[in-house]
Amino acid sequence: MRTVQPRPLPMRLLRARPGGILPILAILAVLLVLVALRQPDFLAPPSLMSFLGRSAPVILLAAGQYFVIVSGEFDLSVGSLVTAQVVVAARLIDSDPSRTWPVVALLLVGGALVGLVNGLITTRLRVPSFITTLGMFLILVGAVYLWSDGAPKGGLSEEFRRYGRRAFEDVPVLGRVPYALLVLLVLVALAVLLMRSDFGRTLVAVGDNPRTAELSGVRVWRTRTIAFVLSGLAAAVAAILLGGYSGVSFQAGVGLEFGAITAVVLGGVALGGGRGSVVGAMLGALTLELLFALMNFYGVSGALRSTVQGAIILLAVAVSATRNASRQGET
Amino acid sequence: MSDPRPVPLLALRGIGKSFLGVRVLHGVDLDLAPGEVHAVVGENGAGKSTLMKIVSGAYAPDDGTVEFAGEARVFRGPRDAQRAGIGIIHQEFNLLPERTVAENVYLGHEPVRRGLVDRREMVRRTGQLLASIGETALPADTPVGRLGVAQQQVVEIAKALALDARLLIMDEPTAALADHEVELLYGLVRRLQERGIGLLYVSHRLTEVFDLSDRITVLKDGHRVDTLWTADTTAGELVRRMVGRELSHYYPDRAGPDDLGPVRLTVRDGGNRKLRGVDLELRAGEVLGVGGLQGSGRSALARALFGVAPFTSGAVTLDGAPVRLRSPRTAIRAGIAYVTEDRKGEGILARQSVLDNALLAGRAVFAARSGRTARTGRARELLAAVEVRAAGDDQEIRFLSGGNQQKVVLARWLALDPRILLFDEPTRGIDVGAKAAIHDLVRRLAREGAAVLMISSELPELLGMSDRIVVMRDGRIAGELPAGATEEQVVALAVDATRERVQ
Amino acid sequence: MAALAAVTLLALAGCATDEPAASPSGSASAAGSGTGDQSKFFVQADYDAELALLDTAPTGPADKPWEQVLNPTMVDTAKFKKAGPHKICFSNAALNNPWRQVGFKTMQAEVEAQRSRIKEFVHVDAEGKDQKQIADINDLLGKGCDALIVSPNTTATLTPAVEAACRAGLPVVVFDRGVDTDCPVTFINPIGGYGFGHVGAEFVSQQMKPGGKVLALRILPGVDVLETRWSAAKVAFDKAKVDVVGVEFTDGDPAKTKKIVDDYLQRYGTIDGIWMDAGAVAVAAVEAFQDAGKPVPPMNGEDQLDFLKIWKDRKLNAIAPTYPTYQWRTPIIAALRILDGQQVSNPWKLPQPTITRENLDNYLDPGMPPLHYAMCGCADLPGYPQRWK
Amino acid sequence: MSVRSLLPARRPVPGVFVALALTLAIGWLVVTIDGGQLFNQSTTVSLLHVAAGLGLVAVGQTLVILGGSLDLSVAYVISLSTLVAAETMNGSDGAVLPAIGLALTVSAAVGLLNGLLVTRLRINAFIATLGVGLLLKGYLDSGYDGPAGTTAPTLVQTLGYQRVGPVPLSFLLLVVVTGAAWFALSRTRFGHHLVAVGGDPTVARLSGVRNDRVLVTAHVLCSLCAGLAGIYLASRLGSGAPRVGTEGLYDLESIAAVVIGGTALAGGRGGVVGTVGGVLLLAGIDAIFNQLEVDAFFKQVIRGAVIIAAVAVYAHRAVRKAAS
Repeated sequence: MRTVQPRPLPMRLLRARPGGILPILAILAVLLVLVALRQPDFLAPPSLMSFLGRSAPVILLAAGQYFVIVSGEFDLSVGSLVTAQVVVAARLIDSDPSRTWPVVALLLVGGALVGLVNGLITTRLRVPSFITTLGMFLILVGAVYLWSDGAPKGGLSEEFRRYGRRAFEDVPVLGRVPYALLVLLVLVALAVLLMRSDFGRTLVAVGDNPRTAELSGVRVWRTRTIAFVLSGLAAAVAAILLGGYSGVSFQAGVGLEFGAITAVVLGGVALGGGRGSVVGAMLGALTLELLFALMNFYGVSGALRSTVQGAIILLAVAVSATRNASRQGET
Repeated sequence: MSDPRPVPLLALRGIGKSFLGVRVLHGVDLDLAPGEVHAVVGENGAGKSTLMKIVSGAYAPDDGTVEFAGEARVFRGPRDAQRAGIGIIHQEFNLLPERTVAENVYLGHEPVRRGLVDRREMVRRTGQLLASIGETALPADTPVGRLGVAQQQVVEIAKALALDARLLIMDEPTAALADHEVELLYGLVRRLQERGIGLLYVSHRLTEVFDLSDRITVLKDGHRVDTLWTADTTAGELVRRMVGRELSHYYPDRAGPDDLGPVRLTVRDGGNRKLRGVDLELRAGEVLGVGGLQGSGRSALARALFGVAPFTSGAVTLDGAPVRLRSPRTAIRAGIAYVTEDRKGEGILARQSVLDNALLAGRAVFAARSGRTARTGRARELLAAVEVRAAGDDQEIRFLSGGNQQKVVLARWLALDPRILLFDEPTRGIDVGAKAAIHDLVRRLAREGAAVLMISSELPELLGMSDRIVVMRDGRIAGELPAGATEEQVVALAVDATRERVQ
Repeated sequence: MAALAAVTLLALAGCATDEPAASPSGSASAAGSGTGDQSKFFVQADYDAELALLDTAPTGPADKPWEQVLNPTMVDTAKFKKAGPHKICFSNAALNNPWRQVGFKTMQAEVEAQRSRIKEFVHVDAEGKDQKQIADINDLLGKGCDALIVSPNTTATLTPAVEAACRAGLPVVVFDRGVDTDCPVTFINPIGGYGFGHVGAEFVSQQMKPGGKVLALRILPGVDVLETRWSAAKVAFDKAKVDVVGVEFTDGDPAKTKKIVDDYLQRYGTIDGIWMDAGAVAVAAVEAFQDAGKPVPPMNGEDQLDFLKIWKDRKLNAIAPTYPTYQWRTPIIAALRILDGQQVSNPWKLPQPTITRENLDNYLDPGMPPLHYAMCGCADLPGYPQRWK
Repeated sequence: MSVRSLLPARRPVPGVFVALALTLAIGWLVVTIDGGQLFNQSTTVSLLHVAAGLGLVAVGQTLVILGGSLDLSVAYVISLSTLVAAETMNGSDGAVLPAIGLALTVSAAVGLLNGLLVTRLRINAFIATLGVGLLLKGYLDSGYDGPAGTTAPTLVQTLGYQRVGPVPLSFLLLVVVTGAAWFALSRTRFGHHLVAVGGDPTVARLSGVRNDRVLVTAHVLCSLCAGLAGIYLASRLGSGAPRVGTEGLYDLESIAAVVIGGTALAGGRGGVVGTVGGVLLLAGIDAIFNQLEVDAFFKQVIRGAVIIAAVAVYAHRAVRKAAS
């Protein structure tokens, strides 16, 4: 026993505590080894860069979902939000490059707005976020199909698509650097800074114990609402990158919400809030993407993939849940 | 009422218990006869709750034996004790508000006929149980959530009786009750007694103790001081035995006349659901002690001042200017800090680091005021100043002892330089060393010009720390005492020793 | 521990699949070609019949393929003769993809064109749910319809409901997917999935370099129309001894498609042919090659305009077998003929044109939206082109 | 206080039935003005059929939600059950009973797995049942490429299509299952314990309830209900269908029906009768919009709004109640 003092940073990062990123790093490392065994050239810089670029939207969604989950809520609407955004963008841009930037701005505002509505309904009307965002999911999907008569119209401009699809070519050492990767890196840095900021710590505090937070002057409802807004914004950026990567389609966002939640949980974040890091969540997403690529390399039959995915999620979560429980038993 | 029988229902012999090396019970003996009401009194920290938890099987004693109905028993848990016939009625009820009285009473052992829950039988038996304790007006199929506190307590008692309890432990049963509800409880206790059920009755309210009990065991600092026949003793004598002590604890010097500053805070006729006509004045530099029983409105006062459950009537001024304290946030912005009584439930962020806990309020309310590095540095200084002991400031706070957790909470508030501090039981569940440190800190804050309001159930603490004491009862301020008042005076105000019972 | 489990699982899953690198010799044989077991949807007789139809000349007006019939076998409909105007009811499987949207708009336009003879057109959307469509059909039976058109969501599962409708005594017309019963007056569809799959697969295997690697991209498992397409393609590939290196499901998701193609390019270096069971993600597949800086191999798509456009712009070596949306006009025409007591053919096999490099320009209308289907046969209908935009 | 406690114990009619009555009344009015009929025989039959399928699943879902858990794997259990039943029967009437038994056994096994993951391994129910759902999805996707098996004709004729007046046999089955679930909740120890576990696990444990066992049982019953829904769908469709559960969105819709019916998502409050109200409300909206030929997508928007609004109303009531 001694009085408190800061301990050196490396030690803090490496301590294996519940919600830490060690387990997800271990899983990621194993997957990388498996990739290296099977497909060594995948780890060459250019293809690795492409992989990271194409994974950017999913990683961003996981980060957005993290904000909501760590504050103790759920966001099931992000997948439908991505679809809606991509379809809306195509119809508004209608292949006219000059409309690109206004539409991008509009998407960001729209994403934030959907998050705001989710957040306000959840915090002010006290509807459980599972239900709020499930309702929002149905509304968004219905509305976007309704608005576009069941088939996406218009088209995305090359300007718009560039960010999800193109790269700086002929970069020394790395080969190519996708724009999406740069966007991702900037946003990852922002997310990490945000989580280290006052707001970020307050967000985790709200997820840990909203009563304590409230009695310490935190406006819990406002903090959680902002988390939803961040999730909406992340979905908007993901939609821009995803639309850019693959073009307009109703399938753009299908199932992404479950993917994001899975990634977040895989990254060591506790459902119910208060524990886990945004880096872990994003690594969780990266791990899932790598898993899918790995299954392509190993030729796992398309139909069996969900089984592999399900089994890995259950195992990873079960292991961390029991570890957590045994630690709690110590106190 | 009755002599102790040759075979007592419960016999405790030499019960001892330690927590973390601190001895909280020393060789306590206690006998309880069937049909006897045996009161256990003592100050907070005297060991009453620990003793009751040992009897009800929640704790195992380190030394000594528990004999129940003539047999030595070792209970493996509350369920074990329940099956043996020992029921406990907690201060916080273990009831499901959405379920009916009968469903609650028989939860876990519903009467079945041919494999099915016999609702009619359940309601009938509940009715019988309720009738047997004189509660004929309480329908067994009402959801518990619709009942008043007193009736919920009746349900708790019925729940214990449904398990054929022969011994009932009542821990501060009147804490949450209004006056007329206490009357109902009296009748209830007498009828339980008539049925030959033994009662261990833990209470601070001496009136009740004298009204109900056959014998009284006084505990102090984990020792049994004495066991007295109620009929042979007086309130005065009892209070002397409870509090009679050598001054074992040093308290910091009180404020001198020069230390007192201007009036910081006034409340005129403040009221809400739990408070009525509260008038209060708090000066800079003073420690105002607030005494009273649990449920008397002490905590409600602090929570009203902090905007958690704001005053709905009356007026509050701060430094002479009227203010509306409508949320914790506005209160904090006005320079008020609140150290809550329920540290685990609303004081700490269990899974966050010591540092994050210390920075919580500053980050939330004054994020823009100072730089992050400066704030973190300040928090570290404060954590060191209050002498928090932890493996590091990144350790999760749940791994710290209660005293250290409380120090972190203090550091959180000190970082805001509050002008008014509200302490609700700041030393509850904290070891002696940490206690003294917190006392020193409180006084130092006052000396530096803060106005301090401190709630405490612990009379020596209240008397030792306060420059002035208000005592609350039934949501009102029952009276004010100057520094140097006696424990008897406080207790007399708190229990309303002079009141006439309503019949 | 979780990671360990992941390894085990992957190893297990990996072992369970064909491993072309480990058994290069086996890849040439039909069994080891990577196309897997033949689908249980494959029916040799149907396959033969459809392939024969591909070369059959249709009867009927040449400029109206939706009124043409291949090998007509007329049935008598006198008992359904009724004075108009009529109430026609339509139980639709779903409206949840562009193909069905274009088709349904075409059908609505046809109804409008026949307004004088149709007093009411009732449309119920089953939202892709078998259970709801069964209820919908039952519901429509209580509405005094003069004829019932059904586009079944699933062949097998809708059969009982269609049988019940037949028993109610009104003429039933089924189109697109069939049902396992003869009771409808007629079943309208183009040649079908075998034809579609065969045309694409034959083109790809002829155009690519011998012994090359083909990646088959499918939308979903278990959709009968798509299953027959694949089963025919499989026959063609096995016959041509093509190395099908992968059969992957894309869920119709372009992002997933690009990732799959990307990973296959990584794994095999080159892919020499792409076959797909539907055109929805054709453009995404093309883009994946472009983004990887590889030439786009011979491939097939469908008659969606975005694909036709990229085909022309990038001068792809491609083909587009179609499953024409003009078939949505035919049920209205058939129902009216039946109610007139005219003979109709059962089955009513519509021609199924293929878009090739030669006739590409005839179908590529830059004014229409990218997900429009060129083979809608809708240019003469009221509201063209605005209705389809 | 005492006055209120003297009020007769009455569980309020869940608000959903008021909403249902209003919806049907307004719907009837609008449809009639539109020149259609809402309550003719065939529409009623269709409505009740839709309600029967969703209802069976939702009643099971109610049980787990009451216990404070959740089941996202029901959609796959339904599909699995249709396949097991139809393939075992393979068109033969003699195999009906073994087939039903086998389908239910398989479903119960999935429920057991869910329950054990949630209680023993302490995996959050959301993730646990999502994971189990993925396992089943993989099996269904790789094992089946379309409808398989043939349901025995007798079962098709009875459970699938038989009706008594306007009421299909399947709806009667739902009534029976709902009755059984209601009975289990109110008249068995399991039911009492389940509501207690959902309401406050600590109180339940201190009162001697074996929380884990109760929750596992609830999960098994939930899967059994989903299995039963599968058998009904198999007899309705005439064969096993590997995607009927997911196409029908039975996972999310069943949860929606449960919360619209007034059961708290956090558990401990609600009941199966309200759930059936929720199912009927959803089916009623469906039927009305069908009559009006309203776009399916618009319907989905309305559905989303109804779900949020319903829960907001319940939440508002709870807050008011707590404040009074």
